[in-house]
Amino acid sequence: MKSWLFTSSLLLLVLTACRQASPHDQQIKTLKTIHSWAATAEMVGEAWTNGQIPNQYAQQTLAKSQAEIAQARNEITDTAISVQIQQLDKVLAQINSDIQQQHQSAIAEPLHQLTQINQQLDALIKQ
Amino acid sequence: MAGQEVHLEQLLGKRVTDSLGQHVGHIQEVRAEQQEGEWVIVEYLVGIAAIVERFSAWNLGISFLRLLGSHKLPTGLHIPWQQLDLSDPMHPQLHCTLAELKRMTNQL
Amino acid sequence: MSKLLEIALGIITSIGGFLDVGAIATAAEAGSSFKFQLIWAILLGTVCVIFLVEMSGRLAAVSKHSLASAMRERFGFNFYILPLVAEIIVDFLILGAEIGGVCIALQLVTGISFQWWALPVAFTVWLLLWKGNFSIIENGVSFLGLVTLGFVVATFKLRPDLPSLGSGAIPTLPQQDITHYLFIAVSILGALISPYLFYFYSSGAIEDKWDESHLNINRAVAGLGMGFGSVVSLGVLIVAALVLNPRGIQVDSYEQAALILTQTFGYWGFILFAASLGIVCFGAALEVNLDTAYIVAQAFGWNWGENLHPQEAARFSSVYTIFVFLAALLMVFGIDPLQLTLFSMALTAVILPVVITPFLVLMNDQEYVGNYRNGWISNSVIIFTIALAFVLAIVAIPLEILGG
Amino acid sequence: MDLIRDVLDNQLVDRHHRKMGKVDGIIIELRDGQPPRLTDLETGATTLARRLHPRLERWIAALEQRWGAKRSEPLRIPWAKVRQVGIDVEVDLEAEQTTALAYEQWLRNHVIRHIPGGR
Repeated sequence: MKSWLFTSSLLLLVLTACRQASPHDQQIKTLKTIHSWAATAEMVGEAWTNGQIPNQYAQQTLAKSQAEIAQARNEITDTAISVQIQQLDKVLAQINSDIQQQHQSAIAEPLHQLTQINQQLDALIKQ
Repeated sequence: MAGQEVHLEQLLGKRVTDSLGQHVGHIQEVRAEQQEGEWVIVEYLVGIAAIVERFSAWNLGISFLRLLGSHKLPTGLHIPWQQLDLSDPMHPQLHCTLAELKRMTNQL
Repeated sequence: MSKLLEIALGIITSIGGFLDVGAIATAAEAGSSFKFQLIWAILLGTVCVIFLVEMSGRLAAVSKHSLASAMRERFGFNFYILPLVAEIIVDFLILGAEIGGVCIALQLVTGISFQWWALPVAFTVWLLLWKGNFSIIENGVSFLGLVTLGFVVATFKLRPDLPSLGSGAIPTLPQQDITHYLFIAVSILGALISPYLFYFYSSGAIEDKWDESHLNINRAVAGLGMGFGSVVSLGVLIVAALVLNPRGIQVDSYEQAALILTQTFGYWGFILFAASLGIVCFGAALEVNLDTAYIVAQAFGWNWGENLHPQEAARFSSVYTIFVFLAALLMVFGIDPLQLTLFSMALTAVILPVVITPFLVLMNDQEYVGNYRNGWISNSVIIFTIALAFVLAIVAIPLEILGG
Repeated sequence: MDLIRDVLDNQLVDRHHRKMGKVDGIIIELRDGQPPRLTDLETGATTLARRLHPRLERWIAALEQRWGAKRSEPLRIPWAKVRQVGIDVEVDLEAEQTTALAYEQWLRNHVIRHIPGGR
């Protein structure tokens, strides 16, 4: 029993050690999370424009995206990227308020900006 | 000892020692028979083989052992009721030695 | 009832039994994060589950004893207490997750936060169990479950690239995110090979008074029913891979998964997703709750049965009454349903060895299954699944701690 | 007959095949010069708890004395009442008349009947 415990704790230790990801990997992981939520917001924006989803859901999901991105932003150390993500946050807030006010036409512009930011994020991840 | 009441379920898994204090095995099964209109205990089964028997998984157990390349099959020990002293149910003890028991019951 | 009808009903039911919050969540997560690379896990899980479900049905049909009772009688209570306690804990978390799935579906449609729905949903589950009988639970809800075929239709409409689908059937490791990949693989297998299904299915066979003449039905239902369920799971994975993965969306929350059908079906796609999630999870919540009452009652030899009036099986009906409201509290406290789902699926993988190993003994026991003992193929599948389960259990614990 | 395999922990049913718990314990009587005799079967939560841990038995007993049907002593069934031992153990009794169902009856009368639809 004791030896079993020993072996498994050793295994656990090794696995934890393996997962000590480099700062670069950690950064990529965070960027992926941000990108994932930004892309979600983009898809929500598009679907809302096409009348494919209810208003309430669109607003809730955008708010959730903002919250998740804000949380991930704290882990970003690179200032250039940090500035970009602030920009992203503004765009999301704009989209959310457009949806709240049912501005079908006004949403196209921030949505276009969001698409561009997403492309930049994608490029950053794939670097 | 006469008239003493014992909880059989408490015996399950108890370690049996022989008259010299040597380890015999753990009780895994108890066999009863009907004699003159009442049910009485005839023997206690001890050891790994007794577990296999308890799960009535003999066929499976045997084929598994063959697979592992074993030709000698474990039989486990059958202890006749006369040979087991249960006056202290927490520490069942043989009235004889392990060697005597094996000779007596012609096992192994 | 004609045999054909019985088979058809059984198949539909087992699609419902196969699909639950875990199957949908893990498939969506797998597809969005790793494209087709985890298809093999669904296929492997399906084969194992078909064999094990067939066995639990056969055991019940021949011996007239459910899996839980048989385990307790053969292995003794001191052993059975292990799988019993483990299963109650896992059932508790899964039931919370299933209730969460229904609540999320309602939140998607109404916009009212899922936490508010938890108690009303729990009450509805309880009311159906309290008032209904086994065939209502079994057939009524599962017919509604046919809406999940929408995922299969979407798959065809999206025209996936067949060779790359095929390559997903062979296990390979990704270049990055290996821990996350393994965590999802373990969760998929945990979601598909779920012990509650075996306990529930064998108890159900007894509720339906199966005997030897039902063995063919049992085989058809296990094979085709689980097979169809698996096709729907694959559909979820493929659609998520085709719709979400190219955009870089990884499903970390149900809100994201809700988008997977809008591209194909528009507004109705959104509704279809919510309906599928809600119905599947509601059906599974009924089953998991009932399952817990089954295994507790069978552990102690109490009178049990969904076809009995609550007062004929007072302790049995008390168990499901208390259990469902306790599990709903998980949602009331606002635990994230998707994270809870993934966690409980991985935990299921940990308890699998102790649940599956007894199959090997029981399914070869002359006294229980008589002439219908396992052949070498079935025994090999059990041994393989036990080995797989051990590996999963060992892998799952560190992954769980590291959070995948 | 293998007592651990065929009797202990098996389903206990009454003469109408109504489930009345499981065999939690078997009591034997030691005799001088004669094989031990099977005297009773036992069914009850305290007997079961004792097998897991002696402390658990005390807890269960204390719990049972305080709440519900207030019965903590297990039911003993003389071996003479045992009709048949198959996968189930059938005894020549009327389940409802014994204390084996004390908690079932208590729940039925005090809780289940008071919930709408439970009657």
